[in-house]
Amino acid sequence: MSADPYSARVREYFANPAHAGDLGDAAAADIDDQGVRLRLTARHEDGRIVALRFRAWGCPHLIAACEAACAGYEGREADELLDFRAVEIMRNLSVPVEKTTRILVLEDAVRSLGRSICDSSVP
Amino acid sequence: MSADPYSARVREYFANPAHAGDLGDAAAADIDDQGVRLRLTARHEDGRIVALRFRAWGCPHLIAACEAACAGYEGREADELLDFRAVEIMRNLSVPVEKTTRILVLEDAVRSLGRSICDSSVP
Amino acid sequence: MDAELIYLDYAASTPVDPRVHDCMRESAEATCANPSSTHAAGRRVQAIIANAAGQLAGLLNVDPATLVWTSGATESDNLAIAGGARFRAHRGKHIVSMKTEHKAVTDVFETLAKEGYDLTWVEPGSNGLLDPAVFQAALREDTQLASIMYVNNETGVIQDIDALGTICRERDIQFHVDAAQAVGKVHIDLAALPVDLLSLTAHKFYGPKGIGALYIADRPACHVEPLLFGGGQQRRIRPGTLPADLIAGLGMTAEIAASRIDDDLAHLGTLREILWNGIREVPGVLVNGDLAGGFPGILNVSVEDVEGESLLLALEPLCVATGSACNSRAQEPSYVLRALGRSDSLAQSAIRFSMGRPTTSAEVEFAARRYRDAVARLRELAPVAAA
Amino acid sequence: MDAELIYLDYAASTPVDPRVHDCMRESAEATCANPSSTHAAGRRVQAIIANAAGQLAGLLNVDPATLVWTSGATESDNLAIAGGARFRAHRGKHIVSMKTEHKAVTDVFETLAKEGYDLTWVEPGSNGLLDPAVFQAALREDTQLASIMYVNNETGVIQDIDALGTICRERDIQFHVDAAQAVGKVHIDLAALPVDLLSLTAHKFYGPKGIGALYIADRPACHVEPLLFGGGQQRRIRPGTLPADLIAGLGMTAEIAASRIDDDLAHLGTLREILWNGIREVPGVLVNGDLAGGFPGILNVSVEDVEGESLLLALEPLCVATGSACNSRAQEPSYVLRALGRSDSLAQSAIRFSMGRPTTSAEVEFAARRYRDAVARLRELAPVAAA
Ligand SMILES: Cc1ncc(COP(=O)(O)O)c(C=O)c1O
Ligand SMILES: Cc1ncc(COP(=O)(O)O)c(C=O)c1O
Repeated sequence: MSADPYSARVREYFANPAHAGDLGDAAAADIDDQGVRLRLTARHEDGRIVALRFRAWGCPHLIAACEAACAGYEGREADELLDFRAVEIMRNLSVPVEKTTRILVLEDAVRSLGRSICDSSVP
Repeated sequence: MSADPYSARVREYFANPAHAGDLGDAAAADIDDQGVRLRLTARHEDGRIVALRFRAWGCPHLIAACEAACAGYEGREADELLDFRAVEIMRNLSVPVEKTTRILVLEDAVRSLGRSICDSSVP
Repeated sequence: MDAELIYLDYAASTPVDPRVHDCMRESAEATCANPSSTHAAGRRVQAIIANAAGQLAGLLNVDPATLVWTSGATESDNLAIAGGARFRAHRGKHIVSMKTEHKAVTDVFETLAKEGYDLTWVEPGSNGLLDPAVFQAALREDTQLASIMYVNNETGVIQDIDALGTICRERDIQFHVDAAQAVGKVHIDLAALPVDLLSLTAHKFYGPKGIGALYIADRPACHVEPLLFGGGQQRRIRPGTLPADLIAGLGMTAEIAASRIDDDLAHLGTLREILWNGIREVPGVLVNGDLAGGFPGILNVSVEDVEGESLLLALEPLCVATGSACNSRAQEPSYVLRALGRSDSLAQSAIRFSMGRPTTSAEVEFAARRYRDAVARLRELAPVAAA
Repeated sequence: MDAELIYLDYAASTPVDPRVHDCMRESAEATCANPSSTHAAGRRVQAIIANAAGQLAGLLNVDPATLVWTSGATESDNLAIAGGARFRAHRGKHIVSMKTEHKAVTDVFETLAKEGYDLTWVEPGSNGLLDPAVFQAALREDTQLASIMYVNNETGVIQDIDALGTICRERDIQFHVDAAQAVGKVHIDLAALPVDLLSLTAHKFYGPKGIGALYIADRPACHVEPLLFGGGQQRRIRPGTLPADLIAGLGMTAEIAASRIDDDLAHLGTLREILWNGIREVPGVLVNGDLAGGFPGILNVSVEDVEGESLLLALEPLCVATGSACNSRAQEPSYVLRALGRSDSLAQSAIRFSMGRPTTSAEVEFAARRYRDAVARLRELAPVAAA
């Protein structure tokens, strides 16, 4: 009852979303679902993600999760995006269970972005 | 609600019942009624009350009323006892109405004492 | 008091006036007796309670004997509505209230529905004001009780209690008014108003939490059945040891309020103007309620295309409310704002700023700036397509 | 505190411990927020309440989540009994209590009788103690709730809650205990006792008036329907803004009590012995209750052939009770003492001396002397025939 609904990480990511932004004509995933609107854009080279940005309309947990996801995948292989799991990020950020559906929207967006990069990389 | 149930006079008479006592073989009235027990005794000369004493088992208002009655009738004509009115003493002492029956027991006793003196005075 | 935070949630609760604290402590130190005791210490505490009843009665211009002490407005509302309706069950089973009432009213109505009462919810206009003609049209032969709040806790809108009460009185309908947000803040003269039952609570006007009162007009038709049973305190309407120190505190709270309603209103009016002027230019911002017809301590605004929960967090260190405090746990949009015709999305972006005696113009200026910045930042964060 | 008077009515109410006062004021000064608010100030007050719940839970050895805050033991008793019986209406309509319970229990039972519940009043022995075999014999297939108090408020007699509760548990009967006079005064370990519902109130053990709690055991069969409706506070069991400062006060009250129950009991035992030794020689004096099996803070005595109201006045400046404080307005003899078989006349002469932490041996010595003198004086005033 007396707990802060936002963990320290959520507060930190919400206050300083370093990966907020839009990379324009790079690979993108747009989702509007469950009262959440999301756009992820990525720049990639040889299957590796060079830059990852988000725009989001949603609650603080969603925004923080976007930031965490973007920060986490920069520099990694694009196909790793396909393994993104909402539960993991929820655990890391202490997102309450009643927000699961919203974070699943992010999961959809991340995986869809991963697929679009991998598909476009097919020679 | 916040009023003291006992007026200053009731408190004074209850604390100092100068006329408490028993004159023994003088004129007397004894009553046991309504949860009240009373004994009034009087000494009288030529129809005048020389001394009047009470004993009482009852609430503070009754005891104070007894004291007031005894003090009030000493020195007066015995037949005035017949006019004793409970309402008057209740007003003087600010006795709450729910105690009326008890004070009426005193009225009975005073009048009965008056009658017994007057009857005995008949030549 | 709430160091480092900027408290702008005075409609949720207010700080206890230091004089009220002192008064409660003095009462406690004068005697600890139970007011039901007949001994001298008991009479001492009875005098303290009688004095407090006089102070509260003075604020409302009523006879002290019309006041029943309760634990707060929730209990007062329950006692008035459930107790009042049950007392007059012979008169009819139709009861009327408004969609924008507090849960302490609407939930009691819903409970009465399960007991066979027939409910009508009248609808306010989009500014939150109830048109007396709309109210009147909802009444029936068998209407026996109506409950309409004085100052709305979310929007600050003030209903025309005089007109509504007059309609009720003509039809022998018990009229209950939830005045939790009004007592001590706006002038209420119950000698002149046709009100039968009125709920109030100390903590909304600089008194302690946990004490309130129900005014029950001294009219034969006007009475309530008790909800609690026990030692026959308060003429069997509400049992339990009277919390004398809290009652003394409520009395003092009322006395202080009586002396400064006009000053408070002027102060709040100035603050609201500063605040509104500071945010009115934000694109897509809208007032919920009615600035002209509302209590000046409350400014409730929605804004297009900003998510409410993120807005609230971005506003820190401001302590403000979304919807009412009592519903702030539920993440649904306020049912009160929905009843005013706001879309879900606008309703969930609503922020209730509520100001109080300690609020300064620097605080509301800061709040306005913070609001502008937060809206701008969140909009920047949102996908462009959404704009 | 009650200057010039000698307060011996601690069973009616107790003075607030200064540390409790300080704690309430500190809580109020830390934040005035509404605990239902989600903002930072709201969370601050939620932490205060959580801390207090921990303190009270520590005293009773329970999980803090089992505690529901109420306005006092009267409300707790109502919620437990009416709410508990209604919740289990399907289980049966037979409910059992004792003739010597507080009005906050007996009056709720009478109310339930009007709703079609079937009541049985079990009778204690002449010492006030309920024989578990008598209790057991009163139970039926359809008995669903029983309510037996812990420490009797008039006589101090302590019931065998363990034995009675065990009998209830074997039969799937909800067992409610009114512990208003017991909590913080005698050791209660709810982890070990078969109790389902337990009422308590702060003002009986050096806390503020107007705050209490109901313990609801965490068992599926154990639940209550609410009596009040409103914003969903306290899991919908009891709505209304939580009075955080009072709750903080109750928490501190519990913590202080936990640390000194044994010392308090020893102190009260000494005082009661002095008092009883000072009056036991008065001709015709009798103990109501049971010295050996009673809480030592209470000594209730009757005396033959002395009128009670006059005795009470003659005892001034002692502040003592006839019967219970809650009934002291009614001039009838205590129904509790009548239930123990006392004649009207003996019951109405009853004086309850109740002692507390601040009571000194000089005070009880004075009280004993005053009692002897008052009885002698009133006997002298009475007609000789009466003796
Ligand atoms: C309009 C209104 N009614 C009732 C209540 C409930 O009052 P309390 O917290 O005293 O139970 C509130 C505040 O919470 C309110 O704003
Ligand atoms: C045994 C008992 N139960 C219930 C109560 C009622 O408690 P409260 O005054 O907190 O409503 C009291 C005291 O008045 C009591 O002694």
